[in-house]
Amino acid sequence: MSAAHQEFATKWGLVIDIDKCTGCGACMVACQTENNIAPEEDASNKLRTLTWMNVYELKNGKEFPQAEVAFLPRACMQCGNPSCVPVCPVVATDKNEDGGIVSQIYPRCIGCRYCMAACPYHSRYFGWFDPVWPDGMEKTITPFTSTRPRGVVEKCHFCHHRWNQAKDAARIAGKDPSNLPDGAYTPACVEICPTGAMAFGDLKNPKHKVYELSRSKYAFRLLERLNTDPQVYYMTKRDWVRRQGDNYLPNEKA
Amino acid sequence: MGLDRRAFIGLVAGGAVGTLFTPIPWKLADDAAIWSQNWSWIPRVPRGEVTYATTASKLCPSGTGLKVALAGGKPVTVYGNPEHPLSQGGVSPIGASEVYMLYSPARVRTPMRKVGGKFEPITWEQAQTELMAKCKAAGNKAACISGDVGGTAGEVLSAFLAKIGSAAMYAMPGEAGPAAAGFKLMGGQGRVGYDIDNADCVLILGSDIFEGSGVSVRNRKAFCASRPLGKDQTAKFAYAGPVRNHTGAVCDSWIPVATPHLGAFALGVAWHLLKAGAVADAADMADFKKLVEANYSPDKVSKLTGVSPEVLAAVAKGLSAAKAPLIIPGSEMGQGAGAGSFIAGMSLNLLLGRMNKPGGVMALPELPAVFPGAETPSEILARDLPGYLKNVGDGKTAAPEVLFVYAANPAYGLPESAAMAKALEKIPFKVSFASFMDETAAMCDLILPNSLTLERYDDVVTPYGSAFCSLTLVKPLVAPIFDTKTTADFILDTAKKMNLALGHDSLEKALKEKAAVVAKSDGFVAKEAMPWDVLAGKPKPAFDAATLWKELDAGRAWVKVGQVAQTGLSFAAKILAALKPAAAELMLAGMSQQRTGTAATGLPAQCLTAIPDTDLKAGASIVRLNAATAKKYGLSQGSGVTLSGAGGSCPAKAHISENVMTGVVAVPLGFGHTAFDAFSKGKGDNFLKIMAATPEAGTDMTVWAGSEVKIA
Amino acid sequence: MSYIEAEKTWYPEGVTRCGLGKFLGWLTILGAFLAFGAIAAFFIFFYGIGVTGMDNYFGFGLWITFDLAVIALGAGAFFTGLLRYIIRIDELKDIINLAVVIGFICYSGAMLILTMDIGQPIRAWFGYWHPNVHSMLTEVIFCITCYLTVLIIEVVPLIFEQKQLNKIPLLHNIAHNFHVVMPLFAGLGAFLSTFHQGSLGGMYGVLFARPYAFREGFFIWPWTFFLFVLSAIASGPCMTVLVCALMEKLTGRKLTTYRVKSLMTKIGGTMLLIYMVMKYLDTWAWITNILPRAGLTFDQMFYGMIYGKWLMFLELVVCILIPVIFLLVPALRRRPAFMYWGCILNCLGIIINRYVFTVQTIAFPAMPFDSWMTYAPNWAEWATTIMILAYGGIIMSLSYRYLPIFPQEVRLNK
Amino acid sequence: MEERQSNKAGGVGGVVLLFLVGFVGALVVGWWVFPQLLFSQKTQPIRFSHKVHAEQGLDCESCHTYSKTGQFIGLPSTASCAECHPDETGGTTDNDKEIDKFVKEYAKPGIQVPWLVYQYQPDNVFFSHAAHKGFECATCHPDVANMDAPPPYHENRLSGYSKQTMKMWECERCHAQMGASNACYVCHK
Repeated sequence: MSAAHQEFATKWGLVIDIDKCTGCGACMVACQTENNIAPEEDASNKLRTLTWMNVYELKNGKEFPQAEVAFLPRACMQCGNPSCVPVCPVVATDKNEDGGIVSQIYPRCIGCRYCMAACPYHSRYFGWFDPVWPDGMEKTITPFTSTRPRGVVEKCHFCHHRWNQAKDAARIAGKDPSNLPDGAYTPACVEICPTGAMAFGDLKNPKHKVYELSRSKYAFRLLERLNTDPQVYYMTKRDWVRRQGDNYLPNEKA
Repeated sequence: MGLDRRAFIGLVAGGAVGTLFTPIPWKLADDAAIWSQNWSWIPRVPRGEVTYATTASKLCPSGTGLKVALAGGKPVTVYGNPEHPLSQGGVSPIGASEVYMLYSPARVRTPMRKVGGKFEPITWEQAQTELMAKCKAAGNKAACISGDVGGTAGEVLSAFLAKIGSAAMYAMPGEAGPAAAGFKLMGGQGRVGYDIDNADCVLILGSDIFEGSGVSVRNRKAFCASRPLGKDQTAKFAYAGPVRNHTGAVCDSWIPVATPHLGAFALGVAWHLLKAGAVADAADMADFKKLVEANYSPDKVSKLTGVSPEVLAAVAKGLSAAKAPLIIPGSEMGQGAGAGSFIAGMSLNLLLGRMNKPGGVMALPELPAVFPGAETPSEILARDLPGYLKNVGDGKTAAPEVLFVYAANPAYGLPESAAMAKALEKIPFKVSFASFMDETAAMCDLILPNSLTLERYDDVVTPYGSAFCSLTLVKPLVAPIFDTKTTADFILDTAKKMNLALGHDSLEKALKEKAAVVAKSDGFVAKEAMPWDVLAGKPKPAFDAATLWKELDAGRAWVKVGQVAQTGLSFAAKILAALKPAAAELMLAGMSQQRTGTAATGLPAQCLTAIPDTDLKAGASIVRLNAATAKKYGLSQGSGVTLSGAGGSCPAKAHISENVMTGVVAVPLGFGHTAFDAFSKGKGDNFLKIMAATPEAGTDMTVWAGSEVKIA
Repeated sequence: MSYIEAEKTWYPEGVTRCGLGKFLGWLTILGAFLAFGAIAAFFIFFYGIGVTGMDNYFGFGLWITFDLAVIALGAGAFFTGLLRYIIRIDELKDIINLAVVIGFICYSGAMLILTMDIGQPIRAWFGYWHPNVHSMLTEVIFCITCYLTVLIIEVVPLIFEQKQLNKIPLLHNIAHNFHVVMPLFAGLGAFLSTFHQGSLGGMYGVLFARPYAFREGFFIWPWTFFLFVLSAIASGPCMTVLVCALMEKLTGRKLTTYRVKSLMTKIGGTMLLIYMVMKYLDTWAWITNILPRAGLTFDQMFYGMIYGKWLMFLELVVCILIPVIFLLVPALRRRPAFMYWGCILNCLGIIINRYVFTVQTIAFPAMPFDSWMTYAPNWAEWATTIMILAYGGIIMSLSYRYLPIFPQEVRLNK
Repeated sequence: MEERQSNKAGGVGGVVLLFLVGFVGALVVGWWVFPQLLFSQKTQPIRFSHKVHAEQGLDCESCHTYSKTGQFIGLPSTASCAECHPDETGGTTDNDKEIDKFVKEYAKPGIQVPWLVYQYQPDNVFFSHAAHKGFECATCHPDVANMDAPPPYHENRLSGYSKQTMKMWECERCHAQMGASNACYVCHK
């Protein structure tokens, strides 16, 4: 049913400290400008916007003044056992590259949206209409990510192009592109975050700080019980936040 | 018999079968699919070399240094400049909009003159001629409202006004205003900044320091540094305010206090500190002690603010126990707080002896001006713009003949918008230097569009809240997209033509001069050592004055950690004595968020998706109240509500949020634009217009934070 | 000879049909719906499927539900074919033609909807050229398209048996020879259908990150695979009977004997009984095993009225248990009211089943901090869906008027 | 009876004949006419002679350079061409005329030459020249070094790509042979 779980020499991972996120939305904006997501005049219908990176507001459900709030930035989890990949009928999405980033190839996608139905994180988005930039604003399109026509599914790819850039830089400098130092490759959202709530690196490389962070006792992942094995970790010292990272029966502990 | 039916069928069949043995069907199917990745109406990505250049954001008040990505020499997007002390790679959503805002549909594309209520494009020469004529006629009856008084461009305007003999230079309200006014009243010298990096216990009074106010990116980086990933935190943060906003969300504790009561709350804490024997070397120490003991005993304060005596005691205990406590006064919406409540907050810093100490409050010197006659930012900031305009409106003050509006949008960004608009109407000739067609520009007689950040020379000088002086260079990375000019250059040229030469004939030259001057004033370039490290005692790195311009051009910041020694700093006890905290059944709390841009930018196109549907939904503003408040007014999740105050009213939808204190309605600011473009127009309402601008008892400074509101 | 007379000569041997004018009027009504749907389809192809009511939470909606439903209800074709040609239940020859035509309509209709439903129709053929063998959808694409060809092959002789066409020796021979090899195609069809009916169910069962739909299974097939097959062959025959009865109502002529209908519904009922047993077991396993493992409770699977438990009760009890009784108790089945209601409930149950698996599956917020979303199809989806129904009506009407699909008609209307 | 027979026979013969006619006709159209319809032919804005430059001892990378970041910059800018060709030669040879054309129309007004690139990959492809440095340029590119005139450029009217744009299967085949990864994101963006 689900594709066999794969392991790679490199495992790019994102670690987000929820206790630091103020919910300013800079990561969302950085993601859109980096990856050529066209602006939308009415973006208040959140079921139609393209937000590869999306910030959710979490509440502890208590009344004032015991109430607390937390913000959870949600990228693509780049699952080790992706629920989206095995369902794609045309291999438009795959997890077959070292680093474990789940690819999404726009020119291959036929737009059946089966992957969207499969993903419990709502990380996948569909181009309901052709993208439109205000007259002249198309000059801000970056060379990093190709533009998408309507009718295909798109999602966060950990700014994969930045990895390619980092590898090329290493090649030209005569360094080993397959063993990049910590920080050589960082997605746009991580780079822009004003609170530095996000860390990025190779989860398998002890020289990268995410190695230790992802193993911290405060670290957890979203919906681990569904066996998707995400490569995105979250950190919090607040139990109520951690408990919202997965479903627990009333008698269970997070 | 010719071609009978069967023969024809044969021909067609043959053709059909034959076709299958040619590339036609297969190649066409393939190319059609390839065509679908290449639709002509979908923009292509640019080719050409990707390069990076540096500058600093002028749209974002937190003054972050930027790293601009260019493809084939054209800017495509911006990042934070990791080497810049106010950014360290971080940027706010508004700072991140610097590139695409170049192409905002709301940009003013050419100089325009209003004729019969309509704008018509004119040339810069025509515009200049008309402007000079009006200025000559007006003599010294000119005024200026500026959204950027800190920098050298601000100096140009100020100097120009001084030259024509007017002192009516006003700054758009923010946190800096009350701070400047309050600190002056306390007998302080210089402008205040907060060394969050070296504090270990921070009490934030209202101020949304991690979002809307001050050097919020720098503040967040400091906060981040106090919480090393995966390790124990090195500083405690407490937020006192009406809403658990972006700042409150990440602080260790939230103390619900209505904005008008923040002063009383501070003095309530002071009561405990005094009781514990705290003293400060201030002339009016005794009066202050008497005042606090008499009027701000725990029960009294608790009765007014609803903060329990235990909490007051605990806060005081925490502060006095800390090695480097710091109190940051302000308003939850980054404006509208009074100088009085600022003084009340500062009194705690005085009692704890936090002036000019690492991790305390820094009194920063003004940078030397390069335009003779220009006022210092503090002098301008201390003035009360809403008060002035209100008086103009009521005829108490004579309206100026000419008004210059620079990087500001007073018709939208001030409280009691109706009254302010009335005042602006009274001014016969209004000139806007807006880059975007904002509400004020729409009211003006002449629009002389300013080039945007990436198109012009400019600088960022010591933004409010920063614990150190700084100078960052803003330089053009792309030729002006439209027929715009750098306002400062235009003013310099105009002044010259009016024989009022200001000293330099271009801003670029002035900036070089500025660099030369500050280079002498004992600072350094933030590079291997950052200013907060130096504040903490790290040796100041060597500095070669000769290289400063090169360093600035490379995007680095010149910084200075020296403070102004305070002589005769007092509690301004007389003013505190006059404070009368207003009490209202229902109060407004503003949520000013950077993703909604600023009054002068409107909603940045790419930020719209970052605005949650709990702020704006289907064109309607969403206001937050907790269940208790909602119940009292018979409201429930999603129900329509009309908020009214100051003679105006705003429709909205209710959102139940327990992170708002009882008796408060939290409203998102930055919406309800009537100008700009499709990205800004017709989205929600501007709640500033229902905020009553009232004089603060004691200081007479206009206040509007936490103003009373009615639910109709 | 006037064209009115000429038209009469195209009727099947020895039957009477309503006047041409009346018939054309009827076609015009259906045509109107067809045209409206065509307009909607144009908008969809021109602007993209943003014109529908679907969104990022509901990537699947009315269209997919409709496809799954009609494909299930069209299962009468392959299943009756199987029984008629392979298992040799001879009586079914009297209704097999109808079953085949219905099957053809359902499958071709589903294909039309699918071309609108995918965002890049021009790339539809990637399904064959770049198939992902792990995807249940690939299996669906292959089987459905192949089976549609089989259906066409099964329909062709029907058309060639048309009185006038049959006079052409070539067509006559083709029709005849096809009949000889029909068992082969029946077998092939049965094989293909079983698999895609199953893989349609598999599509949902494999969604291991969607607790509402996820099911364990046997080898590579989740239980939903087998459940969908069973529910399809349980409802297919009943659908055939319902269509037949509807046509009798509309035309006022007897088309098949009650005996044949009764036999069909008995078969359907029997399958429904087997389905019931398995579906109840499956549901039990889901509640007691799969949900708790995901940290979820049965109650959390439902929300408000729109996704309420009543829907499940309606599907599992009213639309399975009751029809089983109606269709399998001979005394009841003998009564038309019970038989027809049994069929109606049976089909309704399968439609609900396909709906909840499509919509409720994705409406359920897997992330605890997320919330239930609701979905309502908009005009574009309704219009195109109704277009397919109209299309079916037209094909059915033409077939009834000109093709000899009801062998018993002449005798029954003497 | 007779007639019917013959008629039938002749008919059948006719059918077969015409079937063949149709069949062959289709083949001709498909293999000869169709390709000419599908591709339009374009010529370069400047008849740039790689041969002349190669003979001056320039190698590919002296004009087609890499940036410090490892990005392959590809086409030289008008400015860099103008370094060697700042002014009109006023010469009368074909080459001189061509140089003057460049100087007049592009170098002086500072306009980039709209070169037609035979090998441009789609926007959705990330091709790293740095990763392929080990190969001879001519392995993938037409060996223009000894061409005096650039070959004509054929554009697919439907897909808009150059006829010589390398197809995905070619990339994949070489990657397979070289033991390089064929994962999607190795080449797609």
